[in-house]
Amino acid sequence: METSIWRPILFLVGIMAFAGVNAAWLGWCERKGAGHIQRRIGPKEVGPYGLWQPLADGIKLMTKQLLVPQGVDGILFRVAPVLMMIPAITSMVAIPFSEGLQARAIDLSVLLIFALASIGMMAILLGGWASNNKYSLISAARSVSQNIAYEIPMLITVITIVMVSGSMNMEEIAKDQMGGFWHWNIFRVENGTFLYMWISFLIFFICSVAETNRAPFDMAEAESELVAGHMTEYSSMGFGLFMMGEYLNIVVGACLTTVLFLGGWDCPLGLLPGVWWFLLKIYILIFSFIWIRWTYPRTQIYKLLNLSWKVLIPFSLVNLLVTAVFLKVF
Amino acid sequence: MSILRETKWALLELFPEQKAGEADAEKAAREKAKADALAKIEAEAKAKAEAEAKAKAKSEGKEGEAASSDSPKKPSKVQETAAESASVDLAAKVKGEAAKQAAPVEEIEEPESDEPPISLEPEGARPYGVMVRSYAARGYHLDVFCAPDQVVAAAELLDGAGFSLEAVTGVDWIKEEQLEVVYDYNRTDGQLCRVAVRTRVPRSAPEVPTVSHIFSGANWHERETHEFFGIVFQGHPYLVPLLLPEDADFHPLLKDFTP
Amino acid sequence: MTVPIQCAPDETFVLNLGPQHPATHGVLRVKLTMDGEYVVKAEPVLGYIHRMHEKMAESGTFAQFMGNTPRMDYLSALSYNQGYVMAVERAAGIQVPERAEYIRTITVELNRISSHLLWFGAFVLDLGGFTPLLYAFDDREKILDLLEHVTGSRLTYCYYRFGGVYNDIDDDFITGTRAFIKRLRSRLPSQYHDLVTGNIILIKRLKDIGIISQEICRKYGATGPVLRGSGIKYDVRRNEPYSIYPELKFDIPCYKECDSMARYMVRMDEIEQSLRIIEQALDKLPGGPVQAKVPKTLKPAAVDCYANVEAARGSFGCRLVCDGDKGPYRLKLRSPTYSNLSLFGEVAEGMLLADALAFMGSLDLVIPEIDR
Amino acid sequence: MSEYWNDIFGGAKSLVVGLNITVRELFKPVITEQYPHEVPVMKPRFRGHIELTRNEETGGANCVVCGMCQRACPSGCITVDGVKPEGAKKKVLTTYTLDFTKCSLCGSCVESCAFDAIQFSKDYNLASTNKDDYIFDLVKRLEEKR
Repeated sequence: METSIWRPILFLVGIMAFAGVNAAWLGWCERKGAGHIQRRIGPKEVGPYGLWQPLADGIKLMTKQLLVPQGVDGILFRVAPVLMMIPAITSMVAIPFSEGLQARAIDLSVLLIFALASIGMMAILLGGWASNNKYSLISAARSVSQNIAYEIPMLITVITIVMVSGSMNMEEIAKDQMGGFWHWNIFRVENGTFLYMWISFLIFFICSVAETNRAPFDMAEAESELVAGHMTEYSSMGFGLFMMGEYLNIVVGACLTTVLFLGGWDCPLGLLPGVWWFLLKIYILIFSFIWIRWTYPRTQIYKLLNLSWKVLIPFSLVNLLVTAVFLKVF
Repeated sequence: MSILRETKWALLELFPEQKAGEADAEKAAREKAKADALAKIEAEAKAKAEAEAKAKAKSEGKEGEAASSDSPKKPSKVQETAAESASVDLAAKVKGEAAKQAAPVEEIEEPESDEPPISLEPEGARPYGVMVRSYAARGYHLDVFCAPDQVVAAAELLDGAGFSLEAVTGVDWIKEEQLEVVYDYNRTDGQLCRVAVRTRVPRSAPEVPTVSHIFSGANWHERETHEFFGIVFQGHPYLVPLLLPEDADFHPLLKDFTP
Repeated sequence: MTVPIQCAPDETFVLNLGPQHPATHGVLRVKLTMDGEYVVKAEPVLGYIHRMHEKMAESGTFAQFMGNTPRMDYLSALSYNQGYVMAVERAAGIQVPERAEYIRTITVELNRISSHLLWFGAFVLDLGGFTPLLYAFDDREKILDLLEHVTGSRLTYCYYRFGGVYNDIDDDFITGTRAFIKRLRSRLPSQYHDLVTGNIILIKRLKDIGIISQEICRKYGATGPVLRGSGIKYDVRRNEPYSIYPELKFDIPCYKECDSMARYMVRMDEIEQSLRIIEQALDKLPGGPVQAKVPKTLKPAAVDCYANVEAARGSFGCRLVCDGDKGPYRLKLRSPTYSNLSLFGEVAEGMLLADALAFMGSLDLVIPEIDR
Repeated sequence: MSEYWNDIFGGAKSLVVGLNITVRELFKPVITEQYPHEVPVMKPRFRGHIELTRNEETGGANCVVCGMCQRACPSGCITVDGVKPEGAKKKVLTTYTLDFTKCSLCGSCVESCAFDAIQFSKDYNLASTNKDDYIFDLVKRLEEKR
């Protein structure tokens, strides 16, 4: 199987389909979720429950003209939206959806995903800078400082997990948590230790909200301050790619959280094959992303950096230290 | 001393002539009132105790009536007609007497009622000066009419007294070939005293000194008045149209402006 | 080819916020000179929706201008109705029946609540929270229904008349209003205070942001919640009593912090106070006519008078100059946000862009009212 | 330092409270009115554009062409005209045009009318791409309604 040509092709198709469906219909989910939280219906006209709304939107976006304003950096302006999508899709190669259901088993898959995630940030930077728009420029500067600030605590918590699991392979980390939810990293109670791991989970979750530029940390987009931030000058599918990239980043973030903390495809009840449990977990996480977005107001960039440098980083460092001590002592 | 009185006398600084006149009149009134009061006390001393009590009760009732006519809450028809007619003087007198009667003898030294009486409408053109207006009929207490160059002094005075500038506006009196600039002052510290300062400039040369260095809020109000009436506020830091387009060269609120 | 963004020698750049910008609530334009994300200089540019209402007033009769008053501040239209009507009544010496005064008070306070609710939603929207806006609209919708029932319109009410109101309220309105008071009282603690007021993100964004000192308030003539948020307990309804307010018990909310949070709290408390006012007015509602006998064409004597009311955004003043004709000789409309916005430039200096916008939202701007 | 911990714990609590409120709203029924599918009923006092009141006896308009509404209108959007037939006491209405593009629905016309000849209609679906659609011939409308 490992050598068969079909495996990469199947996975390629599978991942593309998964990414495409998610990128399109998460928008629908978000609008529906937001609608019901706000006591309205949300999309309802196109198809049953408005289910074909993403198609209508897609057709609309694709048939519109991609405006390239005067004075923009033409190449970077066109490259940026693509750069937003590619790393998000590529990251999925390393994600184990279930045992063996991983496009490519890579030993350092955690590292790979984080490396790719940083490229996504570059897309916002390039898009913002290339747009030659002041709002976009501010947005680009914000997103860089935000991403740098939040990658640090995120990586530190990941180091904790890597220390606990003893591997940087996502599949290994997931396998390490098999056998009931008390084995999951978030509630890990092996030998009566690691009771504080939910703190790591919270830190990681907050960071992934910030990394994906979601409200309340959507400093880069900040529609009431920066109009649309880095996307201000984009129209048509340029804008569409940014939006889809954002949703794919959420999916990747949710997958990562699931594998690192929620036991991957481990099924607490065992009713369904593991992959369904995995999907259930990531969609619950994605729902909480949506839920959070439609509950809170936006933070302010300096408050956001304060949160990272003054709260999350100290906490994650202490967390790392305590974990190291526990590992050494017990 | 009530805020109204205090402000009136502060503003009278600008008009020495009126101030001297008012001071004399007040002095005369005070002396007359004093004499009246003394005569009354003598008369009262003669009267019997029961009769005195009766008279006192009656005068107190009168006082209540007089006081209520000054309250701004319920404008009554009677009061409005009284507001700017000679009967006001009578009311004030009645009130003053009532106050004296109710007050102990020691306080006769300060006989005047706290609120200054409402000024009479002058015959013919209005001279520069301060007028006390009926709040119920006009919505403001003091009406100051001054020369254009006194506007700044008035603003400084009122600024020192803790007033805030509510609005600046103009009125085009085209028949008299004059433009009027009105400054509305108000207090926000709980004491009710509204002052309208107005000045008139000829339509041909509408120039008024700015008060924007005293009240920062006047900056926009003066810009607005400038663009609507063409009144030039000398010394204004940035006198360009605010609401009209930047290149507007017309003044829409002038009576001879037709769009 | 890349054209770099134009930079001044001191590395500041000009950011044109508006006239179309999500946070300016209409067509306000603010010329910001920015140093990075810091505002160096802020200059509001007005007039994009200027309609010269004052000239329109001069060209018609007194009654003909009635329809213009709600178009200035479309969110608290009845306050503007009332200000203008009071000025004309003062000039013409018209006595308003007591029932009409009560109806005016009830409707104007309902309108004030609806204005504050919309501000609440829009302000939280400025801060990036979308959901509270729709919860506020849910309640606001009830008020609009009630007012539509009485006045016939939903936004630009033209309900008051010289010497009374257009038509009487009925039992449906009274029961509906009572039900609404109950409903809003039950929703205020959860949907508003728990969800938004207590939220740490909101508190962090508003505390100590946009501090307006009392001196600045006085110099710029700020009124309304802006003034009360700066610790000055000034409310026209209390300090310059008109209508039936002296007979009603209500508090003037006042916060000493001078920041955006204080202004936020003042408005939220005002909603509760307005509910109290409406409740009392409904209890005391007397019978009788709702319209005094007023001649069809008013011809007041030549007089220059001023009337002031507390609109939702501050003190709305109406200077009416009559020359004995059928219409105003001159009508000056002193809108509260005009003065409130004029202090924006001074206070916003040195703020971060996001804070400046939060501060602007806390001023509660309605652009048609500023531009008139 | 205590402020720091307060911010973290108090803040976290406020965030949870917020989430709790929104999730409860999520399961409540929707409150919006699906406009084109559900058509709202206008309140009796709704102020739409004006229309002529029909006289129950004659079936025609109540209007006597006194022109009060025309004079009361602040925007000059009403044009009334009538003829006086030979021997008749009253004028008969021939044209009553409302230029709705200028109308601000202030209701001055209805108020000024002493003959109960005009009233507010309940129409609110007035969207059109053609400006001429807003010049209403009210006499014609009255006839059509019959």
